[in-house]
Parts: sequence; structure tokens; C-alpha cells
Amino acid sequence: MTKKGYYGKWGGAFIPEILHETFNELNKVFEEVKADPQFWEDYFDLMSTYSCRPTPLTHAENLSKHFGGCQMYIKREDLNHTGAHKANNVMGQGLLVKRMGKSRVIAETGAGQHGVATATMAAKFGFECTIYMGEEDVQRQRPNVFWMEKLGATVIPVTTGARTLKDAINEAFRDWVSSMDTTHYVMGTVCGPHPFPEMVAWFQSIIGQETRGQILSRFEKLPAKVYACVGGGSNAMGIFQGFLADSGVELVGVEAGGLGLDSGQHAARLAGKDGSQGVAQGYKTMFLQDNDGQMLDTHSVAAGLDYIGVSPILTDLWEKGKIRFEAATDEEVLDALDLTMKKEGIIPALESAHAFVQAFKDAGKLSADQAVIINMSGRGDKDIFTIAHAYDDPSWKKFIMKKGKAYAAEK
Amino acid sequence: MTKKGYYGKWGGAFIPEILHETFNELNKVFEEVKADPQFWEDYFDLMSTYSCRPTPLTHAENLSKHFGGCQMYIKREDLNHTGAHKANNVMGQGLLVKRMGKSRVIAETGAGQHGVATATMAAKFGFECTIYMGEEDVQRQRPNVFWMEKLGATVIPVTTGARTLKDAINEAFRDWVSSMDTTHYVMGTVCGPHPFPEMVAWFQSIIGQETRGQILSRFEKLPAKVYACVGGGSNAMGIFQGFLADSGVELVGVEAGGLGLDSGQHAARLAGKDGSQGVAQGYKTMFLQDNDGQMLDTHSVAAGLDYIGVSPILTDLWEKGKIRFEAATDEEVLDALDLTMKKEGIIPALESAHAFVQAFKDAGKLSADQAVIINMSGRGDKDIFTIAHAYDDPSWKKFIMKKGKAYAAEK
Amino acid sequence: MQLKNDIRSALTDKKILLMTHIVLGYPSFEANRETIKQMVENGVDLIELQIPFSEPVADGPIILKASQDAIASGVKVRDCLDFAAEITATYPIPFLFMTYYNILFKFGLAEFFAKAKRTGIKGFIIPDLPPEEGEQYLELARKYQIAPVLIFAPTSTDQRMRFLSSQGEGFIYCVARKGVTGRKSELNEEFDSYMGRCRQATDLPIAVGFGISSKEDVELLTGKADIAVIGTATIKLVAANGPHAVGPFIASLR
Amino acid sequence: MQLKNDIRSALTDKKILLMTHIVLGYPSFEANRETIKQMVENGVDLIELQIPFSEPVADGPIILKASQDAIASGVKVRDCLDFAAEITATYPIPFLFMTYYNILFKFGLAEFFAKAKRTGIKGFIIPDLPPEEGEQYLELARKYQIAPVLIFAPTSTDQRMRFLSSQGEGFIYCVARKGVTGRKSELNEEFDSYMGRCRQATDLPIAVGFGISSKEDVELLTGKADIAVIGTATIKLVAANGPHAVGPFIASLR
Ligand SMILES: Cc1ncc(COP(=O)(O)O)c(C=O)c1O
Ligand SMILES: Cc1ncc(COP(=O)(O)O)c(C=O)c1O
Repeated sequence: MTKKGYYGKWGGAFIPEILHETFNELNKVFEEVKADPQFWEDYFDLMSTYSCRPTPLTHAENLSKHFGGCQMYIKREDLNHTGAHKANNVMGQGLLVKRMGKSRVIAETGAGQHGVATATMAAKFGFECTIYMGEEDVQRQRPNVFWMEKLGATVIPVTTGARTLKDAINEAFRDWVSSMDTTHYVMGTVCGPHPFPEMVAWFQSIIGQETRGQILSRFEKLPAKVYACVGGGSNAMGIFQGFLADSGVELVGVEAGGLGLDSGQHAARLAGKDGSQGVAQGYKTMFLQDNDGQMLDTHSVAAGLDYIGVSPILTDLWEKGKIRFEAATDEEVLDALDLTMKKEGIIPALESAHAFVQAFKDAGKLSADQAVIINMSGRGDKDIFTIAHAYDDPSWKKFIMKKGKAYAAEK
Repeated sequence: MTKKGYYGKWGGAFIPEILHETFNELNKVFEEVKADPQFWEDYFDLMSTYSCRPTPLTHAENLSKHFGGCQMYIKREDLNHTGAHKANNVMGQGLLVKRMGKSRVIAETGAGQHGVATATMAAKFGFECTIYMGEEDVQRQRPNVFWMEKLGATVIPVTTGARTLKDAINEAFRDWVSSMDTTHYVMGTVCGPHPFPEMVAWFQSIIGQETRGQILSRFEKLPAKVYACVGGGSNAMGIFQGFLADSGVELVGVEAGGLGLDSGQHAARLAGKDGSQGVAQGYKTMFLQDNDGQMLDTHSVAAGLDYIGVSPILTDLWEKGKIRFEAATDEEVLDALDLTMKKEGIIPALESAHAFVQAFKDAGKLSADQAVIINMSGRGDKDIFTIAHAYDDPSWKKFIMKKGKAYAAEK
Repeated sequence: MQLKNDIRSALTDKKILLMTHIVLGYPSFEANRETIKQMVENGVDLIELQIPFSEPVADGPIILKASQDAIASGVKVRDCLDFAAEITATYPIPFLFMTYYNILFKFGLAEFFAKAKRTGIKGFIIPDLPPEEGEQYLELARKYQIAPVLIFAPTSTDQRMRFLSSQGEGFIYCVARKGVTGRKSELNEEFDSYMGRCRQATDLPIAVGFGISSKEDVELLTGKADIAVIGTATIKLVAANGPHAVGPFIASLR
Repeated sequence: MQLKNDIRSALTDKKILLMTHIVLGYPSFEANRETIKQMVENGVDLIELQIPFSEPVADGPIILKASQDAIASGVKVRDCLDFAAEITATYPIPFLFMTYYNILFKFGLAEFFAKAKRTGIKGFIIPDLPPEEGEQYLELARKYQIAPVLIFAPTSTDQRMRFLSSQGEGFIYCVARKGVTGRKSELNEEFDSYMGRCRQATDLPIAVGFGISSKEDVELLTGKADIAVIGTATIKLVAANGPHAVGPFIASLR
């Protein structure tokens, strides 16, 4: 039997002693709620009255025709409140926090999506909220910082390390080791020490549950393939769980190929050759690290995929051959995004667009009576600064320069 | 009997002769689809698989407590695809266009919401798309312009008149009078010549239908009051139609009070004293115009409410005392927005925040066993440039200045 | 009936009449005065006086801008009426008001007719007022004997044209092509067949405007239409070279 | 057992021992060398050698920055091991490795133990490796006779402390308060009762670190703890005034 909190040889809970009791309590409450059907009902009710679950499954008829192979369906997590699947996890943990009687939440955020989602949840539940965000990301993602603050959260720029997501996680842990009496750390993805991977996967499983029912009722059979982008892996785990038991369904996780798998400028822990086993940020998985075990800088056009580790659950499924891993480069992502906007009127987040890339590559090899599902984890309009920048849009630049000048002149 | 296309003495179809046949056809097709239950079913199916209808009704428990009076519910049109109720109208008209066999759509847009929604619909249906937008608005709403273009639409800056919404409508008509063989004009609100008010109201009635069912099943009785902001009036008509027959439900439309009803800087056609009867842009209603019948400049912090006319249907209901009209000032709107974000984790569009203002004013006078519903027509994160500007956020300004400098340095 | 009769009698001398267009108060009433003088002296037969409106949906960029500039410079509807009274008293040709319905509506429809009658105006062209919306308007037109000129479009069916003809007076304004004012259209076979349909549908004189700017244009229309409408061309000319350029231009057309 | 015995025997001469902390390669191995010399010559009893790791979650800003600077300057794990070998050969006091689990894991756990043994290291402190995750680690520690120092926290229950005591060796590192390294905590009644619980739970010597920076701090700990840990204080001192400032500072503590 595998040890508790382990998936094959991956996972675990590598936590400082001071958090031992906190994790005990968290594990206890999590076991309780898992055994309590009422909890899931409350969760579902919250998600269907505060967010818009079930989210739709959209038949992408134009893309299907364009690629001439299969029927493409898109699971619309972008239509969640706050614009991404992150809401599922955050609202679930919010209910847990309430049950534990804590009054404050903290979270890390990279792109800012999880930060905005957590700040939103905190406002809704009346919790105090502190968000740790790498200083670089604070600079890059000012709109999200603005919203977090407007939602009542305190955003703390993290000036240590690479000043990005992993460092924000470290800082959140540093806060937690002094504040755990009142505070819950809302981990944003299926990573970190047990029970986080299991817990986040559980909340996100709502995606897969819905999707399975929707495709069976709409397409009347299971899909040939299901695609999801993989940062930490929460949206992927969310949808994959709906199809893990179906041997005929190929599950495809798509990582950030950045400037290419050979460039050293990517975040492919599993799809490339650069990942290796390690233990950091509380769990064991495949990390992008050097020979000494020091974590490397990663790169992706999608801030939400730009992370050194990956869910231990996914690593296990990958090792067992149950999930195929691929990578999409920044350039491929912008092309897929462009096509999806023009063909379907849908704007995937840069993260989600990674899943579209691989589905597009595979589509031609399938037949018209097969379906594939792409998990659209979030919407792209949040990414305007990054996307407009990535497309090097001249009118956008002019607009920003003009606004900047106007503000400068005010002083 | 009232004349066709009239609501009391309001409405009509004041169209140039060249469009006579186009309107004949449109009326014919519209009558057909109204009589065809399959059409509504197709429409509903489209909205529930491409957008996320039914949209939730959220119980705003914290705001309810805060104001200590009644139970506040929020109808979440912000969760629609593209972020506002505009999707309802646009998708419905898209189905009509398909039925008429036309291949191109045009639309006016002020804030850009209706433009983005139309561009989205055009991409989905494979139509060519041209959007007219006042040059001032193109400058102010560059993010929306960027998305429209990315979605494949051509955005034409309108340099005539006040260079805002009304002028964009005029330009769209000018396009239409030469292109009507292939082109449908997707009017964005319940204004313009018949059958537009009726048609847009019909598509938007989906909001009220859902809301009525939702409040009855959740609150087990009808609400005391229903609030909606009123620009052209489409979201208001949408939700009000669910309760028009219920004499116990007070319907409250909230217009843009701008800098105050006495300032001349507002867009209150009905709530203030500045509106007067007129005929323009194809229909008869209360307009903001001078003694000669020249239309005035209007003002609101919310671009989507900043319009000279108002739905003839609403004007009729107002005249008959069936709808109360109020106005909210820019300042009140920013306060209500702030409170809603902090208390509920919900970011209303500046337009929608007008409805919140009046609900907040009235809440104290109601009792805890009464419910009110606020129609949240759209989400506010689209408004980041305007909102951050309105709150005079220093970090935002710094961010924009820095970006602007970086772009300037590129050259 | 007066306008129609005036036109008929003018047509006994000339194969085609010329109707020109002025935006009142643009660039100024002074310039209007001189322009009209030049027009009349050089053989123009009818003149449309456009009362500027802030939302001229049926007009193209030139007239649109002229209207806006006029409004911005403070031109009021009453100024336009006064000016019209002065001009009709000065020149013997028929003058018409061209404007949008809201100008009449806001003024008070009956009052506007009464006032226009007193100014000596012979007809109205209101492009955003189809007869279905103009019952009271048509009634008042009959009452005040001001011709409500209606419009044919290439998209109008034969039946529709007959209906319009039965409601309108003075003449029929045939829009030569789809689109707004100020752009040139082609005088091809399609146009000829459209003209044929117009003639079939009405006994009223027929005016055609499509961006006429030369003698050849007028010649091509002769025999097909009764009135050639020169709209945007003179407005451009005045803006570019002043009112004195209008006389020679008009003189060159026929 | 060796480490515990060393500590016990040192405690026969002194009422409280001093343990200091070095981040290897920060600001340089040269500076480490001099710092250690100053420490040993001024009566330090044990020294923690921290192998820098890029993600030091349990450390506060000072050590975090030191670690990052060391890594950025090119410090490798093998350099740290070589340096440790040199230092243990030079000074008779016990040296321990403090680092995070990934450094051992990536190196190869068994190899790391073997290598560390050869360098003469007496114990390991791995703050992110609870005994539940360290079965193999604890086994290897027994095999190589390197003391796996475990940590008590104020949040640890009595039962948990007993369990930790049963798994650890050498001494127990008692975290004086919640939070990360480098901040001062108060030595109040709550602290005393915590110390009482620690003593109850273990027979191992007890080290306490909480930002000690003065003679008074050390005096206050005397009688309560066996080892006073000076961590961040000397790192700051070296950074500000160089290694030579360390000797006088240490000398002043006791
Ligand atoms: C829209 C979106 N998709 C995907 C991700 C990646 O996270 P995960 O792999 O946990 O789904 C993020 C993270 O911020 C995100 O914002
Ligand atoms: C979010 C939102 N609400 C309301 C409006 C006002 O339009 P209407 O009154 O037609 O609902 C707009 C128009 O752009 C809008 O974007």
C-alpha cells in the first residue's frame, strides 16, 4: 500500500515541525468533509449560486470543421466567477476555513488569478486576506493587484528569490508558520504538502464530473481525448478525474514549452528532458532544478504555467503511462489563441491556449465521429497587457504611451 | 389600439425609405420566429452551451446584513460569455441573421461591450463584422477595440458629431443604407426603430424569466423591488419583463446621474427634468436635447449609460407609473462599487453599479422578510482603465507610466 | 399643388431643371445669401434649404459636417426660418426645407407648418419620416399647401412607389442608389430600369440626385429625370473657394 | 550517540553551550573560514554549517538572502562538503550540516551520508524533513552515526515531542516561537512552560534559538536550555563589519 499522501513515490508532506498540528487539523477536517455528503452539496450549491456551475460544454463547430478531423468540445471554466477554474478550489477551501473557525486566509499568486480568486472568496466569507506575489509579478500584473486590493486584500510583493511564484509560495509558508492559529493557507494548485494535492483535486473534480455527463448527453459517447494545460495541474486534474477510469479516453497534459524544449527557457517538467525528481515546497515531484537541487528559473508567456514543480498526482499518472504529456511553445500558443478567437469568438487564457495547441495538432489524425474535449481553464481578457504585448500591437502601445504621458503630466 | 411598433405614444420606425424593405423583411422574420417555439429553444440551447445560461441568482448575504433591511439578491448577467447581458441580444440576433441568410453584421458601440459581443457572435456564426465606435470611445476603450480586432472585426472610429455612441449609431445606419442586401444591423439595446425595441426586449426577457423562477424557488415569494440600470434599457427590460404582471413588485430603473441632476452633466432622460419628447435615431422617446431639438452631450462615469435616448417601452411604462426612475451620481456609483467588492467579492460594471446604488438607498426601509433583486448587467473588470482612473489609484498610474515609457523607449 | 405646377411650367422651357442644396448657416448666413444669389442668377430652378440637425442619419460626411459646424456656430431653427422668409421674398423660384423630423416635432408640428407657410416655403423633404409615421404631417401639408416631397429608393417595390406617390406631393425625390448623400453613383442599365419603374409609379415630376458635378452628368440625366439635384458639390465648392465660385459652376452645368 | 556525548561532556564544564550558524559560501568561503576561527577561538561549542538551498522555507530574510547570494556566486554542494572536511579537520568541536531535504535527496541520500561522514560532520538539521518522511534518512543516520537532530515547536503536543525524541539524536532543536529564523521572541512564562514540556518529553540536550544577541539573552537561557543558538546575529555582523567582528561579539556573550 502506498503511504498516505503519496501517489506512487510522489507527494508526501515535507513540512516544518511547527506546522505539524496545523496539518493534523487540516487532515482531520478534510477527512470529515469528504465523508459528509452535505458538505459537497453545500459546495455545489455555493458554486451554482455564486459562480455559474455547471459551466457549459461548447461545441466548437468552426474549429472542428477547420481541422476536418474530430468534433471539438470546449469546457468553459472561463465562465466561472473571477474568470477561471481557480474559483472551484478557492470556494471549496473557503468552506473548509469556515468549518475550522479561522478568520484569515493567505495565498500565493503568480499571474494573479489565484490571488484574485482568494481575495474574492475572502470578501464573500468575511475573512482577512493577505496575498503574496513576487515583485516581478506585481509589476507585470498590476490589474490583478488593483482588483485584489479593491476586494479588500493586502498584497505583499515578495522581493526574495526569483521574485516569482515559487518565492511567493515560500513567503506564504513563512507567514503561515507564525499565523496558523487564525490563518489558513489557500494553496492554489494540486501541489504542496498533503493534503493539498488531494484536496484541491477533489474540489476541481467538479469539472470532470460535469464534463463527463455533458459529453455523454451531447455526443452520446466518450471523447477520444481530453486536453488540459498543466501549471501546477489543478485544472488538468479537475477534468481528467472525470475520465481516469475510461481506458479508451486518452488524457493529454500540455506544459509550457516557452521558447522551446531545448532552449532551457520553458516550464516543462514532464514533457521535456529537463525535469528531475526532487523535494521542495513540501512535496516530492519532478522539478526543474540543477544538479545540486537548486531550483531553476522557468519561462512561459503564460504566467500561470511558469512554475518549477507539478502535481505529484499527475507525475504518478505520467509515470504509469496514464497521461500523455506534451509542450506548447509561446509562439504556438499565440497562433492557437488567434485562431480560436477568430473561429469561435472565444478568448482562452494564455494558459488554456496551451491545451488548444495540442488538440489542434492531433485533430487531423482523428475522424469526424470522434470527439475531443479541451479544458478552457480561464478567459484571456484578463491577460490584455500580456497578450497585446505578445502580439506587439502598435495601437495598444500608442494607447499606453498616451495614457502614461497624461498621468505623467498630472504631476 | 396602439399602432404597431408603438408603446403608448412612444416608439415607431422613423426610417429612411431605402430601408423600408429591409425592415419589412426583418419584421417578417421576427414575427415568424416569435411564433416558432423551436427558435426560442435553439436560442436557449445556444445560450446555455455557448454562454452560461441560466445565470445564477446570488444571495448577497453580507450586503443584506450590512444594510439590515431586506434580503438582497443579485442576478449575475456578468457571468455571461463576454461579461454582460449584451450577449443575450447579440446571439439572438445572430440566429436571425442566419435565418435571413445574410453574411455580414454591423453594430454601434459606446463602451465597447456591445461591439465585443457582436464581434464574438460574428466569429461564432462566421459573419463579416464592422463595428462603429466614436473616436473618443476608441481612445478611451482601447482594450475592447483590441479584442474586437482580434476577434476578426473591423473597428471604424467615428469622427463625426460628438464622436460618441449616438454618432456611432448614425454611422451604422449610414453603412446599412448601402449594405442592407448582405448586412444586418445589430442594434445593441431596446432603442431604435421598430422592431428593434421589441426584438431586443424579447431576447433579453430570458433574464426576467429565469430570475422569476429562481427567486420563487429560493425565496419562496416574489421580491419587493427589482433594480436595473438604464442606458438604452435592455438589461432593465430584460429583468423587468419577469415581473411586469406582478403588481406587488416595484420596478426601479436607475439612470446615470453623472455629476448631479442639476449639473447638466448626466444622462437622466426620465429621472431628471432635462429630458423631453423627441424623434431621433429612428424612434420617438424622451431625449436629452435642446429647445431646437439638437441632441445634447451627456455624461456618465459609465460609458454604457451615456446616451441621449431611452427605450420607448420604458418611457411608456414610466409614463404609466409602472416603473420608478431614479438616478445615481458618479460618486455614489464608485462608493457602491467599492462596498460590493469588499462585502461580496463581486465586481459590478460601472453601469450595473448604478442599480446597486438605489437598492442600497432603499434597503433600510424594507424588512428582513422582503427580498430585492439587483440586475448585475455586467462585470467591472472590463472597466479597469476607467475604474482605476476614477479611484485615482496611484500604483495604477505608476504602472501605466512605466509601461508607456518602456514602449516609448522601444522606438 | 403649387410646387408641382411651378415645376411643370418651368419644364415647358427647359428639358431638365436644376435643384441645389444649402445647409443653412453654413459656413454663415452671409455666405448662404451670396450662394443663393449666384445660384438663382445662373439658372437654378429650385433650392433645398437644409435646417441643420445634430443627427442627420441620411447624410454623408460633407453635409454632416456642415450641419454640425452650423449648430456649433449657434445657428437656431428660428434663424433658419427668418432667413428663409428673407430669401423667398427676394427670389421667385421655389424653396424647400430639407431637415429631419425632430426639428419639426420639437418646434411643434402645426406651428412649424404655419411658420413655414408664412416664410413662403413650397415644400418639405424629411428623409426620416416615412408616410406611415407622418399621418399628421401629411394632413398639415395638405392644410397648409406645403408639398411633402417623398422619396423613392432603388429598393422600393412598385407597389411601395405607388403608395408613396399617392401620399407625396410636389415631386418625387429619387435616391439614385443605396447609401447616403455625397457619393457618385453609376448611370447604368440598372439605373435606367429603376427610372422606368419610378415613372411608371408616379405622375409627379422626378428629381434625381447622385453627386452631379458636371455638364455631362446633367446631360445624361436629361430625358430621364425632370430635376437634377446638385447637393454636396456646391457645398464643397463654397467651403473651398467661397460663394462666388458657385455661379460659374452652375452656369457650366447646362 | 557521539554528538550527544560530546555535548554532555562539554556541559560538565559550562552551564550553557553556544552554537553558531554559518551559511556556507556567504559572503565567501574565505570569510567563513575566518568567521569559524573567530567563533572557535572565542568559545563556541558547536557550529551549524548551512548548505544553501534556493527554497529555504523555514528561514527568515537574512539567511534567505545569504543563501541566495551564495548560490548566485556559484557555491556548489560539493564545495560545501569539501569546506566542511577542511574545517572539521581544523577544529575539534562538533560541526553539523543544516540544510533542506532536496540537497540530500538530489545528491543521493546514502551518498550524502557517506560523504558527510567522511567530512567529519556530527549531525544534520533538516527543517523540512519530519520523521514521517524520513524513514530512510533516520536509518542511514543510525548506520553512519550522524545525529539526525529533530525539532520541537511550541505547537508540538507532549505526545508528539516524545515521538520526536524517540526518533532524533544528538540534541533537540527547540524553536522558541512560531515563525521563521531571525526574529526575536520573548522569554516569558509561556516560554518557561514550553521549556518545561520539552524537558519532560526528552532526555536529549536541548538547544534553543530565538535571536540571541547579548550576554543577557544567554544568561536568561542558562538553566533552561543546554545550548543557546546564535544564528542570524553573526551573519548580520559578518555582512556589516566582516569576520573579525565575530570574535569580540562571541566573547561578550558569556
Ligand atoms: C487560467 C489558468 N489556467 C491554468 C493555470 C495553471 O494552473 P493549474 O495547472 O493548477 O490549473 C492558471 C494558473 O494561474 C490559470 O490562471
Ligand atoms: C454592463 C452594461 N450594463 C448596462 C448597459 C446599458 O445598456 P442597457 O441599458 O441597454 O442595458 C451597458 C451598455 O453598454 C453595459 O455594458
